[in-house]
Amino acid sequence: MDPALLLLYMLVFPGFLFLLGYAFFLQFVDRKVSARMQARVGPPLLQPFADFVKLLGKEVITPRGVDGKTFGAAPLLALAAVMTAFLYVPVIGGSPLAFEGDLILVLYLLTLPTIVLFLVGWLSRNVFAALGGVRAVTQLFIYEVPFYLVLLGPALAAGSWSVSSIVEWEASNLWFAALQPLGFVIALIGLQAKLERTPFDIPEAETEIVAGPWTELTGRRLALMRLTMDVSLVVGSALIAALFLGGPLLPWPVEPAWFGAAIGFLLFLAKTLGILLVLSTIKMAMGRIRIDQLNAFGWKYLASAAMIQVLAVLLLKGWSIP
Amino acid sequence: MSLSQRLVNWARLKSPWITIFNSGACNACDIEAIATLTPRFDIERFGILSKGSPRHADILIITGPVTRKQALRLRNVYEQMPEPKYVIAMGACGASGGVFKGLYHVVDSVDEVVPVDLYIGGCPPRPDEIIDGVVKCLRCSRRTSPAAGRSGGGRRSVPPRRPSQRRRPQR
Amino acid sequence: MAEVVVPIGPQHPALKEPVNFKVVADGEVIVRLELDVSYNHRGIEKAAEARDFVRVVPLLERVCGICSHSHTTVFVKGIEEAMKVDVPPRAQAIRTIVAELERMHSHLLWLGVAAHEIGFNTLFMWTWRDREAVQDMLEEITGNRVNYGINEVGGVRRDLKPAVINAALARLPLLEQRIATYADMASRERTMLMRFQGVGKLTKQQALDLGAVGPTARASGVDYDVRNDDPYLSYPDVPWKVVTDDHGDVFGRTLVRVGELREGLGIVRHCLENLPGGPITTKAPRAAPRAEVLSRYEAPRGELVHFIRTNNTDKVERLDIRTPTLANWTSVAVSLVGQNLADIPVIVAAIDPCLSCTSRITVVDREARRTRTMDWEELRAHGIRFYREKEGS
Amino acid sequence: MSPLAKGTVAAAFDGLGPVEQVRGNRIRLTTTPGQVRDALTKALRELACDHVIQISAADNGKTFDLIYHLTGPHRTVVAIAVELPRDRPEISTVSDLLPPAGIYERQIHDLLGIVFAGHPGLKRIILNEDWPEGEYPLRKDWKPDPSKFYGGVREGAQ
Repeated sequence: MDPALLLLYMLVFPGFLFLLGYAFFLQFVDRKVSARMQARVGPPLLQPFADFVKLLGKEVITPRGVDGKTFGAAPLLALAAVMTAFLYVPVIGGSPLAFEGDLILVLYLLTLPTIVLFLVGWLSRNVFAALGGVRAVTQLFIYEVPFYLVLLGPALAAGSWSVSSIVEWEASNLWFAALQPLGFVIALIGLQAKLERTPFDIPEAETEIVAGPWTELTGRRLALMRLTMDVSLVVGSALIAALFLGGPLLPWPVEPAWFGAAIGFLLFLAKTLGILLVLSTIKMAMGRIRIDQLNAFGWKYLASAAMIQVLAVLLLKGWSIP
Repeated sequence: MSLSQRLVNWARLKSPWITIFNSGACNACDIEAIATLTPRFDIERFGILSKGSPRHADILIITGPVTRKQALRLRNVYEQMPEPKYVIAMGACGASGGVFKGLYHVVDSVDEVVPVDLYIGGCPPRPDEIIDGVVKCLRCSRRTSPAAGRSGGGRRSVPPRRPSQRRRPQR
Repeated sequence: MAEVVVPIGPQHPALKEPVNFKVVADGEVIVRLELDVSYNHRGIEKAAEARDFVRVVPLLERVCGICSHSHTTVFVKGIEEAMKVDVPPRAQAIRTIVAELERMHSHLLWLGVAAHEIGFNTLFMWTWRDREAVQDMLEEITGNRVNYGINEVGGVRRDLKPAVINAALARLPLLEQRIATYADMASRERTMLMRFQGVGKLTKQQALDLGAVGPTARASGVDYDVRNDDPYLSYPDVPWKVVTDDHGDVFGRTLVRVGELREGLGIVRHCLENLPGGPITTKAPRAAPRAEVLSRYEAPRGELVHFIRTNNTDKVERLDIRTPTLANWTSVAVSLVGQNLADIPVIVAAIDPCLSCTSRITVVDREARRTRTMDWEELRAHGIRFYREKEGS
Repeated sequence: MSPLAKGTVAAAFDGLGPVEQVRGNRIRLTTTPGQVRDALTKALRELACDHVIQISAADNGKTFDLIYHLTGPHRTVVAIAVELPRDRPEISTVSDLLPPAGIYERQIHDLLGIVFAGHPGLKRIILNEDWPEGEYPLRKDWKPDPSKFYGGVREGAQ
């Protein structure tokens, strides 16, 4: 791929511009669907964009005794990490930057926002923020292990660590959602926990510790942090769509290449929206559980189910190699 | 006004975030303010979100007369909010202490403690009156909103009853 | 994590109103708690002494926005008892209808807020949407959604026209069906059960010792209900029963409140259907004779008491208001020690504190039976032992 | 449990003071400040009163009236009335007999100035921090003195 096209790929289409637009759109869909489930009307289409621009226009307050530079840099770090993760996720056919092992890179980059949230919470010298930060990291340990184990499944079955080649493997035979249903369910739960959405929004528990690590963020820092959460929603659902629902590739090749890519892109949109609908329904159907209950639930059920899933994949893989 | 200025004004009108502060009210105004979030009145269709932390909010809705004990806390919450911020005093109590005027533990009206931008009458005002108040507060903010990010000192559209020179909040 | 002093309030999203907790938490476990209320103290009792009976009713209407009818009814009932005025049955029935409607809207409000405390916003939105039906009924009957202003000394200020009665009766079936779904949801939804069961437990003996009132006490098996013990208005001739439960925790209080919702609906339907005829008010004399009355009332949150002393003038010599939430604070503070930090909003919300009523107080790091201050070490032991007992049981 | 009769209450409170039946289920005992504690212990033990409705306090110009209202499964309200001298309003606390009384006594102390001897934590609770000491708003002879600062935002510190 010549550098000009690659630059276009990275910056415009399935790159950052599209990612930002799609992140705002997914936030809108999420809020609209949630509102409709609560018999409410819900926000207008451009609401996330308006929130973002308004927050950019707000005054930035750094509490006394807080190191302004780190406090300002943290959201930028989180946003950069999550946006680069998107480049390795296939949007229209395999991603040109794919290399063996980009699945691990994407997973690592997706974990950074939680660490940054903890840092912001700890830095902002506010009791609520510190407590929120500690809860964020505690929650990280609980759901991270099953989430990674379960995403190993497709890599093991497809025999490669690159998301794009996993998608190619799926194109030729069954999707992993059918092959590893347990893995698919745990991946969804893990994503819901990673994005700190309602059953797992313990760090940002609005009614207990004001806004958790977000309490002291104002102005453009808050804007960037909210954008990070939206972008990680896009990247997370795109990753699960790729690994479990076959991503943007069609099983049978379509003759004109661009037409195939267009249909693939539509498939990608449909799958990510489908995953988002599932996540919104979960968000609306449950209340927030306590951190110790999450601990019990996480280690007893999630981790063991994930291990069973990986064992099953290994056993099946062992027999199938002739 | 430049394109960026128009864009920021548009964004400010489209997503005003509120936080409700109960400064000693009989909480009739509070349950009516919370009723605006619920399906029948639903302020999220105007992009209005109710935020917990004053740091995230643009509009501070104060319900009730300011009791002496709550005055300092109210001042504190007001100082924490980032510019450009607006204050709405709700109900008859916010305007003049209402039925509690003159009681020994009540500071008569809100604007002795914080400069107020808009008063919503009624005891308690109906949820649709509250929404109308917030929308009017936005309209008056459009005429005088400062350039993006610059926090203006004396740019209040409605001068408070007692012309107090409002110092910028110390960072 | 070392001890952390977590100031919750007075400005805090969990609390509809300003109460200030200084909670000392060891990690997530609450070890000590200092509670400072009275941010809403406005000095109403002093003002009541300066207003005659006509002007004091609007003031008492605004002691608390959610239970405004309770305060005016209990006051007016007391003054009528002092003046030995008997109120026509139609006025009593109208007062009962508005009282039960207020109880219904207050309990629906509480169910929504409790669900919001644990982040279950869907139930919050649904309950508040159905509460609008009750608000519409109240608006048609009294003319206002909150602070109804229907009471005056000697009777009621607005009559019920047949159109209003039919409109109200038409709304009850849908409301009944919605309440049934909430009862079912409150007792079966997984996360609500996880967050409500076993939280803020009060045994029957503890509830009695700590003077808990209303649904908080009835959820621990105490069957005190002023409508039953000290009958007033037209409760004696309406078929209803006291709702009690023996879970003793937040889950039990939810069931009691939902049960009271059903009972309230039954009372409203009964009163609307056979509303006695006749006048709605009688001519009350201007001044009340020298008398001392303890007027009790079952407000949505518990037993509300007005101690009224009159002295041959048209003003009250002394009005002492003891609100239900004031009585519940002791039981909350004791049941909070040893709980999780995350449970504070749930437990506090469980007594449905109406801080505008309670412009009073208290500290507590006291043990159940005897109130003595504990020094620091004792408290830590108490907190941990309390917690271990909870784990053990 | 059947409501209490005047006779049983008089028998329980013999020697503490006159007992009168005010209304259907209201019985009132007038006693001296010294005997309040054992009147309460008798009410708790013999008359099975386990719930304190209210401790009402009133300033009738000359003296302070303190009335303990109790009830129990018998649904009768037993009231124990006490008068305190105006110059030295002092009475022993009952918060160890009735835990919720700790709350009511602190409120009465803050608003009326009645001192409850032996109360574990009689600190300021209702009025705000910078309310002047020794000023009790609910007393009949209390007038707000414009020269003093009663709390809220100081004029200068706008």
